[in-house]
Amino acid sequence: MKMLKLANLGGWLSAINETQRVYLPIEAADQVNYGVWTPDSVVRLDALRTVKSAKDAFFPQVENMMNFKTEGKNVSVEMIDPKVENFVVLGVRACDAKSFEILDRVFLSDPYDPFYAARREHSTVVTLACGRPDENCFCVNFGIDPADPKGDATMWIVDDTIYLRASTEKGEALVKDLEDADTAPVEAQQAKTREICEKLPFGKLNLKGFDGDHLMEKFNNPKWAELSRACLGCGTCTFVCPTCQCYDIRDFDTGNGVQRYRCWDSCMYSDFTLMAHGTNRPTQVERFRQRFMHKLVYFPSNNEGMYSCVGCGRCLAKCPQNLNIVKVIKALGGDEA
Amino acid sequence: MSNNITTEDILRISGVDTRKCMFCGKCSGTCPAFDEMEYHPHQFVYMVQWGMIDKLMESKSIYKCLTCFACLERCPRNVQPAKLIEAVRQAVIRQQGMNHMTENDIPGLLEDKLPQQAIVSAMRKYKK
Amino acid sequence: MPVNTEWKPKIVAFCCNWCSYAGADLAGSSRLAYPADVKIIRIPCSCRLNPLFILRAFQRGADGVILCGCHPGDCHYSTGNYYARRRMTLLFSMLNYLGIDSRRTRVEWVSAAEGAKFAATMNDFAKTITELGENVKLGDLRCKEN
Amino acid sequence: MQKIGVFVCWCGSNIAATVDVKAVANAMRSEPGVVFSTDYQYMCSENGQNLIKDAIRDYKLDGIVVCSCSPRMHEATFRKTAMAAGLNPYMVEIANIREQCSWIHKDMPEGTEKAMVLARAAIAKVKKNAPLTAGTSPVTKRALVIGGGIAGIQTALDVADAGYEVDIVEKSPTIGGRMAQLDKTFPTLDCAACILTPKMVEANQHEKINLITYSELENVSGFVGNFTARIRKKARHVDEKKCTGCGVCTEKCPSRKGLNEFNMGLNTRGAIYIPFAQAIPNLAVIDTSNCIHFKTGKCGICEKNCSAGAIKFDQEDEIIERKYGAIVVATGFKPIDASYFDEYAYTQSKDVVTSLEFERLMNAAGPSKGVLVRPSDGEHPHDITFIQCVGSRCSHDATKGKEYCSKICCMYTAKHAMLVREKYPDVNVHVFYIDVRTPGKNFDEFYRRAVEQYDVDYIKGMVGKVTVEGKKLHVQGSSLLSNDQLHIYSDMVVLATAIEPDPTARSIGTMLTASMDTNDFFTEAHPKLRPVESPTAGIFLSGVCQGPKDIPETVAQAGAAASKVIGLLSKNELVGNPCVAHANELLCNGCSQCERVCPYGAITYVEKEVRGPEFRGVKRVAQVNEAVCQGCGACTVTCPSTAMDLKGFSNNQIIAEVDAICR
Amino acid sequence: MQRELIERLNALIGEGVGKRVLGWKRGEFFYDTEPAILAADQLDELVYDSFCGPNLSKYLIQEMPKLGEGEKIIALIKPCDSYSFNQLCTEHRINKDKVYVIGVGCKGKIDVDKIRARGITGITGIDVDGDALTVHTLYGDEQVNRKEVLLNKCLSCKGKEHRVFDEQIGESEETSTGDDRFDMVKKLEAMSAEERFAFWRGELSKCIRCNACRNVCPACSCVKCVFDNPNTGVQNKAAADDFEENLFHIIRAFHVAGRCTDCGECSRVCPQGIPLHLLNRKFISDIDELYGEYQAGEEVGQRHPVINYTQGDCEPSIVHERGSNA
Repeated sequence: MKMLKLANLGGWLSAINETQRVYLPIEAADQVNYGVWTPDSVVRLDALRTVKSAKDAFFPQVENMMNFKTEGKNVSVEMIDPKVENFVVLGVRACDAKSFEILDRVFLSDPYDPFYAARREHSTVVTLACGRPDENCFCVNFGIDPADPKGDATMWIVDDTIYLRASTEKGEALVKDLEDADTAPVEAQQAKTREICEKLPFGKLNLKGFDGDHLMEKFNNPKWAELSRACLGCGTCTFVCPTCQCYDIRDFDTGNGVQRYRCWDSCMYSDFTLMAHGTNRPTQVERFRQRFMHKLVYFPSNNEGMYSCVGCGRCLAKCPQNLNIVKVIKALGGDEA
Repeated sequence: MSNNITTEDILRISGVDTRKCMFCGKCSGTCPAFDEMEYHPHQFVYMVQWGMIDKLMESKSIYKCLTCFACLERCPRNVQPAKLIEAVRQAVIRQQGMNHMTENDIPGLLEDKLPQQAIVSAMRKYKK
Repeated sequence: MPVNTEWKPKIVAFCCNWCSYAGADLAGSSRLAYPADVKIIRIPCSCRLNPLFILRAFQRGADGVILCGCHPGDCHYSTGNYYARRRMTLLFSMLNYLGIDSRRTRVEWVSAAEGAKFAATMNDFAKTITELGENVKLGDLRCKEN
Repeated sequence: MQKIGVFVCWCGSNIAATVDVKAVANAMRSEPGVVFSTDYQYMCSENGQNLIKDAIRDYKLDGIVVCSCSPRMHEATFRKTAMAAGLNPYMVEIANIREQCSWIHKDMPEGTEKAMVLARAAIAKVKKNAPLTAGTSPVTKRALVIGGGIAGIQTALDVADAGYEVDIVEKSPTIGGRMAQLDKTFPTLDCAACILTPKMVEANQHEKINLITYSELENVSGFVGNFTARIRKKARHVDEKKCTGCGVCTEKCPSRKGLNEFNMGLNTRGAIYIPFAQAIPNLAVIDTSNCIHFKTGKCGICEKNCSAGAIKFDQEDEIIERKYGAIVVATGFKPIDASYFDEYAYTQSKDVVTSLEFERLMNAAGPSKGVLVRPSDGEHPHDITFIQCVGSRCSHDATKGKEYCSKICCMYTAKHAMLVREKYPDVNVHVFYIDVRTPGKNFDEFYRRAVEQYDVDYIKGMVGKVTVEGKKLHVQGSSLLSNDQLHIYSDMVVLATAIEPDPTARSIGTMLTASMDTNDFFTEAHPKLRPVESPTAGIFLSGVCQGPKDIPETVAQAGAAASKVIGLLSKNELVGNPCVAHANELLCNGCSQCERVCPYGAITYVEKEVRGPEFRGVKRVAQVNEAVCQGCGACTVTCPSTAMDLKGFSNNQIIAEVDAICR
Repeated sequence: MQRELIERLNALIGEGVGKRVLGWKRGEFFYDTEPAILAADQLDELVYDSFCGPNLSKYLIQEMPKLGEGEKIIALIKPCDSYSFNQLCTEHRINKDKVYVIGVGCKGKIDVDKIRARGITGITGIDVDGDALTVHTLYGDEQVNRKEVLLNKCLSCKGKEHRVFDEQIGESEETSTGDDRFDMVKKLEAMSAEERFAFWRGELSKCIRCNACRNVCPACSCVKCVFDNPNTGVQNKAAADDFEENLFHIIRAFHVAGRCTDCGECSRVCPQGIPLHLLNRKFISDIDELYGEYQAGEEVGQRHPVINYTQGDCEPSIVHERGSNA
């Protein structure tokens, strides 16, 4: 275990920054999001949740994939090589850290995504343990320990001190020059956090029946209509979600060519996977169902029971009309399955 | 007496747009104090417009206006001559020492039939 | 393609068919010069100008956008330019609010008889835009690449 | 991929001197979609046009761009060329490289570069063009005239003389309108009845004119050439076929409470009445609000006395629904209500009258049989004061007056003054005026006659107030020229009240979707060039409904409106402009915003079953009447969902031009 | 008041006024209310309290086609929501004949995020006693003054008057702070152009194009938004660069100009806390200043200023004269 005074964080970041960019929670215009560190950045490691999740570091909202150039009637194609330099993602909470595993299953299995893979390969993930879970937190349901998140290195902030533990070589490289430390304060904090976790309102959700075996049962449940009634069809839940990974590939005509890029898409949108014949999810009921069926049924049934929800609680906090996955689990879950 | 009071000053104080006047004379036709006045309401309008402010300021007409607002009410173009007259009066009062009436004048003016209210309002109107 | 290193402004002029486009034609037949940076798009009436078209022009690299229509009261369609006037006032004010120089947008009423006014307006607008320089605040970088 | 042809014109040296036309043609050849590009000295010449036609056929072009002079010059020419070669004429775009390029630039490289940009913009646009076909619609050969005053009568006569059927809808029981109420007319002083009555009779007897009196327009639908009007013919309670107009019933009627409208309420009439002796149609009508039979069920004296058996107490309103090709608005005017002017004591003294009341007092058929007497006591007046501009030129308060000049008051006041002085030389006549406005043939001469020959006392100034003092009216006014305040004790005061559009005009304007100004006068399609047409196609304006005017002007405008109607009705079908707005029903929100900005009333809303990939069901959608739409595009920008687009100048066409220019 | 409301609703349904009620239902937490359409047997789920912030009027659009001939839905409408209701009636998106409006009293609604912003997290319950709020958290209880944590929209409350209702239940209270609602607009206008540009870049660059502002907006009721329509040339699912962020918000504000009732929902729902209402308020303040004061939704059938004109309107050059470009 290593340690660093919170006051010296800037110095440490500055040192890392000499060789690689650091991506961490930064406050800008009153909101905390992941951003690239500069000496002027307002670092907010204390923020429990960033608005958007840490997935941006590997899967940004918009990214260019190829360019077409037109010169008169001639068209040339230019592929974009996903060259990525080493970088650090720092301050990742346990839930977001877990989301990388889920995203890996999607992007690193066949067909392999070179853009995502390049970023994963060149990244070092430094996680941050939670000391003060929120009422909306329910990561514990998915086997996540917020007091001991996985990563190349893990941080605990206790009072004015950051404690660090490296778990991989990459992590070790970052912390090796720091001072050694006693593990007692960290253990004390962990105990406290785990105690709170026991008391979390959503700490013990009944996920029984959310699996491939009950797929049609869940799919045909009449409660979807009621559950989705207030849904505005906005993309807030999907865009703040650390595990949502759907994207659309679009062309932008620059006037002298075309840029083909991908951008996040949301299954809540009426034009999600829209095809020439129209859409097979014509109303918000189907779209709403799609999102939660994917997280709780389709994904686990294809991934050995791994849910594609990490319980970060962002959708609970951010849904304009207070709809969320917990309400779905409670309505459809448990004994009824 | 050089007052340096300009047309613009009077227009600003009064908020009147003299260009709206079409010189129909209805204000003077309706004025109950017409015979008392050297310059009549419609003359105020064009005299202000043409910068003849000094003459108006020197004239007793400004004290003869009853401020009954008949001209203002009847004017078809909403020119509001009464406000111009009031503005000229204001311009005079604003000159130091130019009060038309002082406290000392009052006892001599007192009459049994004169309501107290009239004296108070006269003070307001003729003195700063 | 010849590469022109010297920056020249791009100006889009939307002209209503009945007054201002004819005014532009008259400027032409009177041989009244104005910069070639001004390119005219004919629309039936000033009220046809959708704010989207203006933003589109800026996106694609325009440095100034001007709308010309019949004088208020003379609209071929009686009321079109009155609506255009309100829409443009509000749009320009919004752009200004966002910190975009409102001098990059303009509305002028030019009748079919005002060829000289058309040319003078375009000369003045082009001069203003040249002084303001390249539009960087409202452009789309993707359109400037290549 | 489309096949576009580009044709670059030299226009002799007009273009070629500052634009390298060959370079433009060459550059365009490599533009995507362009399969043919060439240049020629005079593209508009026969050889040039043949070149275009051949290329369209040889290369199977589905769009062409002509880089030449202004489209205002030759767009029509090249459209015809395209059509002759079998290409839809709306698949032609013009790049204006003469007026907007070669003529204003001196530098060849600069002119050439700009010409290329303009050509590319035209190519970009033409790629988004769609073939358009102008719609046609049939024309119903019948006109409707709303209002049976002199304006309506004259329009109807002129249209009918050209051989078309005309219906006149008149809300009162007789035609004739305001002019019938006048005594004499300025500046000739001929008797109004003498010149109007023959016209009324002619209208009545014309085989092509159908009078629908005592009737009101209830609803109008349709569009130019194809209007349908619903007219409510109110029950007269008199059988029109039987009534001979003998007038016996009107004399016998025991009710005398109804105010005589024709005499401006200065006297009363029976509950059954004929408005005036020369009324057309000459039929009695029962005013049910004053009829004893209708109030109590008793009486029936008229019925007993009618030898023709024409009284029909149980008659009901009749609805007439008919189709018209054109509609003429001739709704006329009324004097404003003088009771707003308490300073003139109109409501306090019967001897303060309006000019129209005075007109009746002077008329031989009026309440005093043409003898000028004071309404209050029937005595002969010795002194009369006229006050001009009562409620005209007044911007003080919209409820009180009108900002405009009513135009006719100066002249009729001079007429009244003159007539009084001629008939009763002992009467003193004063006229208070702000300005005397007499622009018109023989008008000023007329006014001067009143002053010089008849010795009318014209006073420049306005009356401030009128008070009743005993039997006299104390008129207090200013005389600006003498800088005096005058006090005149008159026996009568006559108010030249402003005129305003008839109160029914607003609702008729709404029915017709014809635009009106803030004063409720109908607006013309163009103030100078189309003064007798409403912006709404097929609606024409006649008389004071469009703005204050005197009788000769009214008659002239009535004739002008008639000629426009005849021009329209003479066509068998109307060919529309295909560049019209079109609503995409799938995208339409039904919000009605476009309807509000359409200057022509071309947009209506219907509940309609709509079937699309994302929506199925009944919804409210906009529909554009292509025969009425003029293609301004106001609706397209109002529409937030882009459901409304304009053919020929669509969003995508304009965006394509923008993109090409800014590239 | 909630009990009174439920009793009245039961009575109304009993009388056959309508079968279903548009209101709010309780979620997982005290503060967590969800817009809901409840049938007679679900009325015990109905909640009406200090957390019922969402504007419900837009939900009525989708209910219209579901109603049969003569059938009505009962809707709970707060005073401020009644403006949106009227505006939607004006635009024929709602048919008043098909809605039985209960004007529910409102004394201001609480913004739970404002409580969180005070560092009070782990909120598990809130007790309301007048203006005193006791917030229960995983980490102990906290006291908060209700007035200090009202939704921003309540701070520029339009007053306690319902602009439309069939009946009213409950008392209302005006919660406006009395500050000019255009203060921030004026502050921005007074900045230099560069400062304004920096401010808006900072704000709009946070936009994740989730469309929450648009989808919640009662004025943004298009069947298909231009930004979702592949034929408009502006369709996009994410803002690929600064321009597209600007474009979306400028056009959105323009499309609702004259129709926006200033209900504040856009800013309430923005997950990134972008003060979107400042764009709409700019248009409102310009309209008020240039074309006369106008409040959308005050009456049904109003012709809003952007689809209206007067011959004497100011010229667009007023923008150059008035606004600073420096």
